[in-house]
Amino acid sequence: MSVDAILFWILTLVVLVSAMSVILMTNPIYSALCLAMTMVGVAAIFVTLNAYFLAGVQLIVYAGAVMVLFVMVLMLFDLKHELQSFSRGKFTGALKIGSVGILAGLIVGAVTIGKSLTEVKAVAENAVVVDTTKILSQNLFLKNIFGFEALGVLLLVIAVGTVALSRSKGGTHARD
Amino acid sequence: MTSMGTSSFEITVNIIKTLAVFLMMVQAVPILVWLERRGSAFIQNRFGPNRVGPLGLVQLLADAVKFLHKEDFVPDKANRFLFYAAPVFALIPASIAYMAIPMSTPLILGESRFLIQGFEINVGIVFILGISSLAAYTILMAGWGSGSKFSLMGAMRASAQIISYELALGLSIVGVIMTYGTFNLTDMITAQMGALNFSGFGYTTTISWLPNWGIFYQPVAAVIFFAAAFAESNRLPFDLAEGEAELVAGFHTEYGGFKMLMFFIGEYGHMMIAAGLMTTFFFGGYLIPYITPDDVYQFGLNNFGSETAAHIFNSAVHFLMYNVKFALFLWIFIHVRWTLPRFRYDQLMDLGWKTMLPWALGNTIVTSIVIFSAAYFSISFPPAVEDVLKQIFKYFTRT
Amino acid sequence: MLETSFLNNIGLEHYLVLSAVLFSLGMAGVLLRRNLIVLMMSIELMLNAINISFVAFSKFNNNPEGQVMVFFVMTIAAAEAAVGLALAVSIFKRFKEVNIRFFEHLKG
Amino acid sequence: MNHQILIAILLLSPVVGFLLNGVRFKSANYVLAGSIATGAVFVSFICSVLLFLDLVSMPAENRRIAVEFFTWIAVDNLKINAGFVVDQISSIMILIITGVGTLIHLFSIGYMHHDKGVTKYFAYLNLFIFNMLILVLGDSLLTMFVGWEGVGLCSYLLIGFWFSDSAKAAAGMKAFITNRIGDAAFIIGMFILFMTFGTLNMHELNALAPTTIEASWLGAVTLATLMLFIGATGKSAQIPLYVWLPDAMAGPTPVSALIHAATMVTAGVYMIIRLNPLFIAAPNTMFVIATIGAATAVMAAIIGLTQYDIKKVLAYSTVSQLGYMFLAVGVGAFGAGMMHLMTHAFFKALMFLGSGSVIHGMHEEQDIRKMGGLKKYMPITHFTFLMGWLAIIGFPLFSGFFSKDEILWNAFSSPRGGELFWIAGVIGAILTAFYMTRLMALTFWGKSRLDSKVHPHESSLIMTIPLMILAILSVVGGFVGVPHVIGQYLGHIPNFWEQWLEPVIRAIPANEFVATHAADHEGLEWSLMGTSVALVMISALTAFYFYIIKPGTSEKVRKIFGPVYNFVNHKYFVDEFYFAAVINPIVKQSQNLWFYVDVHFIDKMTYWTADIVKGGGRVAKSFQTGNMQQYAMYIGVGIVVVLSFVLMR
Repeated sequence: MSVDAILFWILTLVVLVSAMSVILMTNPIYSALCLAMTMVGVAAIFVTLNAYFLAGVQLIVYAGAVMVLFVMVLMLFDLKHELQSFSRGKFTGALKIGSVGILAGLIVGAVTIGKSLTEVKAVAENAVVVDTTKILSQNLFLKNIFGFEALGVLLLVIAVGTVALSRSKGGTHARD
Repeated sequence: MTSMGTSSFEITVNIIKTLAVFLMMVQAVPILVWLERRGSAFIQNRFGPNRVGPLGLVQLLADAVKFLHKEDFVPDKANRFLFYAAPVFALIPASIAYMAIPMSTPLILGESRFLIQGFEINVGIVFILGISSLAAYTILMAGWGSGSKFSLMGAMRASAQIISYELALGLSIVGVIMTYGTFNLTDMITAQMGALNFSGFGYTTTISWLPNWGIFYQPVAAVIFFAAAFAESNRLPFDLAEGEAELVAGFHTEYGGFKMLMFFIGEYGHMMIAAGLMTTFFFGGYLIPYITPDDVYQFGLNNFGSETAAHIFNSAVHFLMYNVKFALFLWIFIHVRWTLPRFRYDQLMDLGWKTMLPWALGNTIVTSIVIFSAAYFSISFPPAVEDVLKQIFKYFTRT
Repeated sequence: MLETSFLNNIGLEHYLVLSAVLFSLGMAGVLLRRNLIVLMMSIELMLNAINISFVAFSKFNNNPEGQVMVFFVMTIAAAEAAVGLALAVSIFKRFKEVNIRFFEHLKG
Repeated sequence: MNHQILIAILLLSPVVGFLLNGVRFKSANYVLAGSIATGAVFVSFICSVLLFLDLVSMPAENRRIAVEFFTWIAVDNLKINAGFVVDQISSIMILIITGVGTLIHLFSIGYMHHDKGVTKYFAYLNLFIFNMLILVLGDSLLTMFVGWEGVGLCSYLLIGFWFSDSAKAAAGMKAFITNRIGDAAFIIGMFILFMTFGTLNMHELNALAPTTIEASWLGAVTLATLMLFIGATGKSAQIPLYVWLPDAMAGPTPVSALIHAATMVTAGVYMIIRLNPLFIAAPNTMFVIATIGAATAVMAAIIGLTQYDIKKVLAYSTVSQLGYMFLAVGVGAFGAGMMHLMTHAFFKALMFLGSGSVIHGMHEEQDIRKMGGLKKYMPITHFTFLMGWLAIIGFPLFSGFFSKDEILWNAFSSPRGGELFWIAGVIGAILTAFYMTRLMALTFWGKSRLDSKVHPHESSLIMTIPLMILAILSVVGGFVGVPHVIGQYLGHIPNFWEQWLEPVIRAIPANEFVATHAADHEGLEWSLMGTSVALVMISALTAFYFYIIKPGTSEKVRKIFGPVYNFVNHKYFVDEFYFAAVINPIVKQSQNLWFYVDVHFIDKMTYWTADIVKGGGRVAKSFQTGNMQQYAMYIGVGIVVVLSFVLMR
């Protein structure tokens, strides 16, 4: 087995196990920490796909900021093990698990059986792309500039909205 | 995974090198602790540890033995898993991130080329930022896992502080990245070679008595970066997380013995990353002012005769230079700790969000505008004015 | 004889299958878990799964658009997490609970 | 300055005034409100003058400033621009509107200062000015119609300004509804024109208007112009839709002066003059217009003889004078009609403002039987009113004389005119002279019949200055259009008016012209003028005799003509007739429609629909459990089903 293959399988194992733990852990803090682990794993997978910049961003944004927020909020709530951490209802439960399973099976089946992917492979073998960061930035700022700007506006709106949502009386800057 | 080398020799050396860098980092900690204690004593007009060994240097060894012998204590309400996991995790981000910082010119031995750094990553800055942002988890794990109010408070404060200052930190670096036009740390250092020369608007001016360091291009970014680095590593004046007057000792209140020491190592590790990045971004990295690596190599070749020896000499000299700069910044860290008082929490947040973030943003905008206009517009002065300018700036030329 | 070539030749399918499984895990979390914050984490999981397939396609199709999409998805996910957590905090302040069964009186 | 900017300022200045006053409509600061409003209109006036001067400096054949701001409507081949035109006709109109408007605004500051809603009042007035400007400047019929409706709205708002009095509110509604009838016809007229010519732009319409006359009553142009004329009868208070104007006197007196004498009511005349090539092509319409105008002139004047309310007299006088204008345009004397429009604006605004001054001084007393001898209390008001009186009865060399004489001469001599029109005009003039003299006599002259409690006083300077300016205009205003026959003896004053309007007024086709009166043109004109002036003088003297020299005479005359007097005093029972013949049956049928169609059919159908939707909703409601995860499950199951369908295919 090549180094790449070993790396892929290790990362897959890490990602899947930690993702499984996310939904199986009854303590939400462990869930969150496992999710952070998943994020780091996904970042590593990005590295194996030559997307270095995205891997860094994944680390900074997801693992470094979003998940820290999750963990902070959970710790602030100080939630212990939950008694009813899974939804009840035998029929709906079966339906839910069934639909998820079938969905996964369908996608996996479609991917492995699908023929059109062979053409894609041919493209990948011809292409030698080392530094995707520059291409990514050119694509982002030249071709998708409108989307980029729209996202900026979205973030601004979100920032204002979040502050408005979580603003409460008191705090370090209360005047009255 | 070609970065690990192509032949078994290279792979072996690279693995050893990685380990060496890690151990170097860990071993620097006791020295820093000694420095901190002696330095604080010097500042406060005391003696500090001076009994064990020369200048008290062996005090560290004694301390280490003492730490190992301490009782392995877990509070009753603590979450045992997290309580134990936190100090171990504290080491990881700092050490991994530090490995991305180049410390000398690549060492060339025959066919092989070894980087004097843990590993080279093309997007070095992003990588370091990403990895060091993981440090917030260890703090949160420690704080929550201790099952103590003070610990939790300290952890909340610390992680909020880290997240807040990460913004200013990241934004201040954007200006640097734009100036050098690369994410790669080695490329950045190479770009700082030679004498300071500004070029743009169709002119070039060279100031031969100054090195071409980033601090002259991005002074605002340097100040913001350095200040935010203090906050990132939870050092005074930003060590709100462990404000003794309020929180006993913050997130590591319940820790003692070797586990405590590991947090220490983590903190010093962050300091080292900050010092290393300061050196790399703004002070020419391992480069020696006025001298290029080629000069050093030629000097080595002339004096030692053998190419290999010249290469080793070259790398060693630059490694030394790097360490001089690096130590200087570490000393500034320590000096600041013992001279400045602690901020209040709201002052801290105000400084982060209302002062440093806007300045960093402004710096980014101004930098981008200047870079763009310098590259795309050219100004032409009348000949008379040009002469006067040439008198003022000796190496003012039209390109 | 056991066919082992799929272990060695990592191709697009591998990443896609990984993505699919990760997505299904996230979906199972959304469907089954009752903690509001865990629900949001599961959604993040699903988004990450999608990101993997985007990047994989981007690499194997040699087309940077996929990475741009990931960039957008990340931004939106971060924004969504921020708002969701702010909501969760205000809900927690009001009900002292983040279990989803407390919100069943949202029905019409 | 750029014409576009100038016109924008001209139009928007009153809007700014309206907004400024409108947002602070509860304020009772009359000085500030009045200053804003008057200033706004004055700015417009300055713009008008600048535009007029620009127009004068242009060569005569293309004096036309057309600007387009944006495309308002573009549907298929209907393209309406927000375009405005300043030409010979509209420049005169904007000068009148903004000039007289400024004076009336100024007057209002004094007149309304004790009113609580003074800011609202000024806001409405500014809005009116804006709409009136849109009406006269609009380059298409639709733009004009916007202003047409806008002034209708403002008229409604201002008539019912003191809406807490139900009679006044009802007067406002009457004006509005009566106008609606005319507006409906106006819209139909627009439809016909658009169908026929494919455009509503007035410049293009005038260019497309057939040069040959249309003899049929059912021709497109005839029908369209008839419809437009019905619209004009609504706005300009002609038979049969004149009934609203006397009631409109319920509004504040400056409003009557501005809207119901000087500007809005002349919109119909303006519209006809604007579209004169179209009307010329339809001689049947012209005949109807002239007939209706003449009938209105006489009939309204007769009613005016019997009224005792000072404003009602002036209102019927206005209706009568408007009849004159329609008579003028009906016989093809568009220039004369336009001139009478202008002089009438001067002297009728003057008289309304004068009456406002009287009412103000008499503490809201409007009945002339309780006045008399006011001359010594209100010298300035009396003097200015006197000027207005001389102008309206057509005393030689006063402004009304020139315009009225021009109309009468044209009524007699024009190819579309005739002796009967002339006779009707002269009768109207005689009656006008009589009732105006009566008004003067009962109000200002003779013995005082005042209540002992009433202490009349002269109005403040802010009210009398507009009176004086308007008096001067009433005296000299006629000299812009001195007829050739008189002008040649007055040092050859050229007829500026005709020269000015000549390029935009189409001549009546020559083949129609019958050279009957051409032979002794000058002598005939002199003799007709002399006849009418003499008759007017006699009439005025008779009135003087009736009401001053022998005050009892009028009573005797009234006794003799008892039933007739009663008939006239009740305005020929037109209002009652309208109620019995039109309004009440419509109300009754509407009630039936409401009960049988609306309640028993439409409402029930909607209830059934609502019940069905409700039942469906109740079923669908059961899916909405409030459990978010169940919704997510629906999505998941849906995806699975769709995906398996796609993949298994």
